[in-house]
Amino acid sequence: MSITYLEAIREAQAKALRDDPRVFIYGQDVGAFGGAFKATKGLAKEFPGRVLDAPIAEDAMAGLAIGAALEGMRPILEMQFADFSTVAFNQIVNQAATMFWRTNISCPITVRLPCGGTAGGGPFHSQTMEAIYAHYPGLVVLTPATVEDAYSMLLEAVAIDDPVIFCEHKFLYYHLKADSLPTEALPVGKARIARVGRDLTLVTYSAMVHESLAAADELLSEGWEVEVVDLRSVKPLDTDTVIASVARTGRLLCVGEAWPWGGVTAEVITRVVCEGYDLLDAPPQRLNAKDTPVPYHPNLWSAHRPTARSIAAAARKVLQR
Amino acid sequence: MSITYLEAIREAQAKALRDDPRVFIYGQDVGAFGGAFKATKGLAKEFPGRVLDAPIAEDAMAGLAIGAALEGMRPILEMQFADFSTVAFNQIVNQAATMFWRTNISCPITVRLPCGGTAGGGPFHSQTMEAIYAHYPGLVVLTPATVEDAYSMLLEAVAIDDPVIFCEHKFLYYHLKADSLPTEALPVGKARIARVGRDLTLVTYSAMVHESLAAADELLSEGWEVEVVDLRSVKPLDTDTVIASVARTGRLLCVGEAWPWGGVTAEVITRVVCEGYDLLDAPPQRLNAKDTPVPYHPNLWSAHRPTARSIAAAARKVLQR
Amino acid sequence: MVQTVIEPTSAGDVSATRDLYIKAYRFMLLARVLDDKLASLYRAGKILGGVFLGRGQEALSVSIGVGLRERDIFAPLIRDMAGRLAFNESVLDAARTFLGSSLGPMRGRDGNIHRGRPKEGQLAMISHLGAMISVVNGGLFARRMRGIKGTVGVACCGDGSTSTGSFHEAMNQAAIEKLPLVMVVADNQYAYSTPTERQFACRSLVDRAVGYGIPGYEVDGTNLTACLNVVGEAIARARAGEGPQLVVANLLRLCGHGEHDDAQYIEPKLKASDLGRDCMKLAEAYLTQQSWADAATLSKWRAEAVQKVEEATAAAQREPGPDPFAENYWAALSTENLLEGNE
Amino acid sequence: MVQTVIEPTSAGDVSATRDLYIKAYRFMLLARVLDDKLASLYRAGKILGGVFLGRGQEALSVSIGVGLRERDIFAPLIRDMAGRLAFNESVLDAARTFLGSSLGPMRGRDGNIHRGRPKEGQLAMISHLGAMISVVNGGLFARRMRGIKGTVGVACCGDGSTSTGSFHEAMNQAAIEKLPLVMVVADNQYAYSTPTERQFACRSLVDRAVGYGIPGYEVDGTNLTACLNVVGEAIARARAGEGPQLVVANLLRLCGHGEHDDAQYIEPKLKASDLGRDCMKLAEAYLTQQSWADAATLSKWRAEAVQKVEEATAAAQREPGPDPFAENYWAALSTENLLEGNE
Ligand SMILES: Cc1ncc(C[n+]2csc(CCOP(=O)(O)OP(=O)(O)O)c2C)c(N)n1
Ligand SMILES: Cc1ncc(C[n+]2csc(CCOP(=O)(O)OP(=O)(O)O)c2C)c(N)n1
Ligand SMILES: [Mg+2]
Ligand SMILES: [Mg+2]
Repeated sequence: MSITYLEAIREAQAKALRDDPRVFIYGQDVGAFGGAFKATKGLAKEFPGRVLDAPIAEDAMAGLAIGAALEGMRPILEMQFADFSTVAFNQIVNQAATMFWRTNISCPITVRLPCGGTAGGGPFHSQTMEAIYAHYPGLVVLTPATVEDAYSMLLEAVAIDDPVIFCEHKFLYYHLKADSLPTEALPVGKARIARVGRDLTLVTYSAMVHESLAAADELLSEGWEVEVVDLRSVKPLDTDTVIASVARTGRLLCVGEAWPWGGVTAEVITRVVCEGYDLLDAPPQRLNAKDTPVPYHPNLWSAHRPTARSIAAAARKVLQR
Repeated sequence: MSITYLEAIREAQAKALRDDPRVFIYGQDVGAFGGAFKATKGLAKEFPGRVLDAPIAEDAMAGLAIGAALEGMRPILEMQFADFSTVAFNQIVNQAATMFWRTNISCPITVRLPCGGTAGGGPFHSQTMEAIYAHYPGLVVLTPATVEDAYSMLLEAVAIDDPVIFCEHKFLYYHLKADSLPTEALPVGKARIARVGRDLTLVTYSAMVHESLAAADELLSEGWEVEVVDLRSVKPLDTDTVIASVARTGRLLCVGEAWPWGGVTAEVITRVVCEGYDLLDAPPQRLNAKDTPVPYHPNLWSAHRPTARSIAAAARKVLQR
Repeated sequence: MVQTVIEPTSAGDVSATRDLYIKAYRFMLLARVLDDKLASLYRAGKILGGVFLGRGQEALSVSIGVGLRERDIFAPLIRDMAGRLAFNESVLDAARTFLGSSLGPMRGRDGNIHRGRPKEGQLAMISHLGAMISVVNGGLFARRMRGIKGTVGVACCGDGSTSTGSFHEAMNQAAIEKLPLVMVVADNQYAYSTPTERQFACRSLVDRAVGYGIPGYEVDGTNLTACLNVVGEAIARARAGEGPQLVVANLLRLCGHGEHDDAQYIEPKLKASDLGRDCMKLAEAYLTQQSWADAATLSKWRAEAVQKVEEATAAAQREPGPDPFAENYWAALSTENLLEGNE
Repeated sequence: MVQTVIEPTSAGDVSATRDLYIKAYRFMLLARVLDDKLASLYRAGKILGGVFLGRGQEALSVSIGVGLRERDIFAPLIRDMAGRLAFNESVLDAARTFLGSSLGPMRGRDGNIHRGRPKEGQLAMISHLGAMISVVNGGLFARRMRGIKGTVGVACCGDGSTSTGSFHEAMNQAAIEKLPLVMVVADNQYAYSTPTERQFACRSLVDRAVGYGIPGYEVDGTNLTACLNVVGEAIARARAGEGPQLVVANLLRLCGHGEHDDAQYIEPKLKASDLGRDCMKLAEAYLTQQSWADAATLSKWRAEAVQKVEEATAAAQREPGPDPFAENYWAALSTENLLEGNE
């Protein structure tokens, strides 16, 4: 048996619907059609009345989920693409995220955001919005990089009493496969050492974990042992695991697919230098997408986002200091 | 004569309307009423047909400004509070910000955001959104801290060919006064050394400049000379001036009124450690608002945001390392 | 499908009608007295943040409050003191929130008009206009999924708020889902300083109903009987499963947008028109005319309202404000182990 | 104010009517041939990103293109190949964008349906549905401020897009400002897989017009004559200063949402109904019936369209894609001195 990242997301939703009567799914085309990416395939049939097509109204979609959560439900909201969540932005950051702090009533919604670049996706079907949501208090922001995490973290997202922004990466949907679904998992809030190494700590998340692992392979052939830390969740961010790794390697490179200004990479570097300054033997560095919209054409796209190659090049610079 | 920060904003708009027929102002209650804060007082009368009340429709307000900009106009959009720009978020970050890159046609809109905390403002009338907008490519994000900058930077904002997010701080509206309006000014993109010092570089912007200057006063009485850098614009961010200051002082504290995760403070620290690592004699630190919504009650509010006192305390920690 | 109800035909038991009218009037009165007190506290510098009053809108607002039942959902807006009190809010909740007591429902975190008790069906509005309507939809949607029947939800807004995308998305959503939502629009002729001709171009906002495929009703918002009837019937129809209902009331705000605003922009012509009548005075005249209350009774009721308000505001003023060091105010998540250390 | 036009009365000069019809038909044909070519290139793996076709919607779309004049503004959506071509787009622009040529108007930065030339009045849509309408308003608003008269703007969208808050805000804005906006809604019965009963609950989307206080017209979107008349008249009224106009066309998308979609969800009953008729076939029958074209002429026109499309797609395929090292692609601002160094 083999299961993809996308299937894991479907299976997690099926299990959540099966195990918890409070769960329902709401999103454009998620019903009989099974969603633009088929992440809810078959679920409307299996769980009648609990997987519902929404109108093209992301603000009201989020509002409805919030209102239902206040009544004790556990809605899963599918945005057709992460990019369209800008329309629901106000409800997410001002209504859902402030609810518990203002009223002492928790607001357990899970917002699934199909994120990230794919060849030909272009400026409005490629965005990664984790930094935007992580900036706001009151949200949990998850960025699973593996099939196992896609599954276990989505289940955990539904169980968490707070609003969760679940950033699933479209590039991994079909590419990434595992043999089976996990039965246990690291909890949300813990980073994972995806690869052990002693020369450099490479902190990353989501699809960039795989580019980074490939870069680490390349660097190994040059004699460098790179430790790759998969953050898994960017808020909360597991600073302890990152700093412990930097303590071992003395060097830090952060890689993110998002834009540089105020991104995950800036946040991680800031935490490390503020809290673990003396552990560093060389200046930390970051590598991000270029500071322009995400290009449509693959020639441009592959120069826009970090790749194994550009990550290896950035790592070499850190290593050679 | 004495002129407030708010009056400077009004005067800049009057001058822009007077000097450039392409300029118009659009926003809720900006017409005969002169705006919720009176930043457009008298302008509708002085410039008939060019200062227009908008319906409560921030998305369409921004869309209209963008469309007019494409036709060669120079719209100034007033959001009644920065917090409400979340409703216009999609038009700003996906339509205005991507326009030039996608079509090669510039989109010169100025979005005025009355930002920041005041006592009793609460969660939805106090937000500072500079980090959110700065994350997106294609936007210029200005954060004037002085009467002079409020005036000269707003005029420059209107003249800039790209979309500008003009973060004016409500706390400064009436408090801050100058003797006269400036006739010349630093250009956008250049930070200002607001106070010279040799022991610590304190990088900040907007209302926090004044808290930081007060903290510097306090620290001077203890014998520390703190250099205060007013960023003025957070995107572009004048890394050179900041690094040059750190080169002189060896120490860095960044202060921002926004939330910590991915804020201006994280971006500044990241740039300094990535580009000027060896200049630091001690770990840099940041001080931000607490990671919750902005509280309504002044008891909570003054514990939520950085103040001269908490800034001085944070500075002492950096100085004593 | 658009109906215009000017003067309702009041059928049924006269004494029930009278009792309801009196109950509604007394909540209007309590709201007016409380609003007036808040205004004077504001002028005395005792209140932080804005004070927004429902003066002139009590008849409409109270009709919602008396029409709702315990398990219903209510999303009041800034001018709904009367509706809040009539639904289930205590004077003390209001007083505490405006006066920054840490014992109020918002515990000093949020203020004034943003107060609410969502667990008791009273949503705590965010400022962004239009944003609460789909939240009401969500509550109703959840109840339907859970098999809870017979509850309704009322969302309020002003003329200006109907211009928001949120309003539209939520109205359409309610219509598609046939939710028991009653949308009550108080067309008070202005959104802050902006007159309706800069806000919409249709004859009346009730004309929006047909575009959502739902019934719409127009009512004279200065007339308590009309409001009780039209709002009451809309709630009854929603409760009976007839789907969303739109009620648009015509009236005038008899105060500034907030107490900081002298509202000089309001047209004298409007003030002098029928729209400018004070629903309180009309209700008092009606009470007297029907011999449901005489001047002495009205005075007694007022004195009782004043006493309640004085007691609550005095109590709230004696209560402590929040102490940021005594309590953990800095947790934005309910899941403690997911909190990050604060700066 | 809502009018339903099924079969227009065609007045005026018959030869002008014929010429317009033929012109429109030939652009429809060109669009259909180009769409078909793009579909086959997509299946051959030559196109990156999505291919969304206007099949079945050409009569409506082309009516916009032939109704507009050079200085007008047009915000096409994903199914508007016919309207684009008839307005001012070259086949080469379309081909280049779909085929990733760096010589296309988007220079490889954005793809396919997002192409546009704003300076020539053809806006380059962003994906977010509803977002272009207020941008058209802005263009019209600017022209009015600048004293430019007699231009109109047309914005297009589907049934699903009318549920967006952006649609509502922009429609209301246009109505308040009395802008010469013509909003053309193609109700093709589905938004992706979602049928209209999950999208709105009014009888027809034209019922929204009254709520904005603007005229609304319903038209049979499969009938070119009807479309030319109704869209043409709406444009004329807007141009004459009568303010915004809403046109809702009833039709069926005769293809998948995109070429990746087999559209199995479309009800066979709808396909078999009048809505499911192919506007191209109806137009051809009409041309023949009116003796405006015989079979040979129709073949010739098709051959000419095929040749244009083949030439353009062949040319675009020979052109280079963008070279990220040869040009500065990484400047998101036009103000060079405000650019920050890229990572
Ligand atoms: C999205 C949004 N934009 C702007 C505001 C600022 N604002 C607060 S109240 C108000 C006027 C509201 O007018 P209306 O809906 O008619 O209600 P009324 O005050 O007349 O009762 C405005 C513009 C807001 N709260 N939310
Ligand atoms: C705000 C937003 N939400 C979701 C989408 C994803 N999306 C693209 S096309 C589409 C369906 C559009 O339906 P309709 O408006 O009826 O146009 P049609 O495709 O039928 O021509 C959806 C949901 C989007 N582009 N924008
Ligand atoms: Mg109003
Ligand atoms: Mg459609």
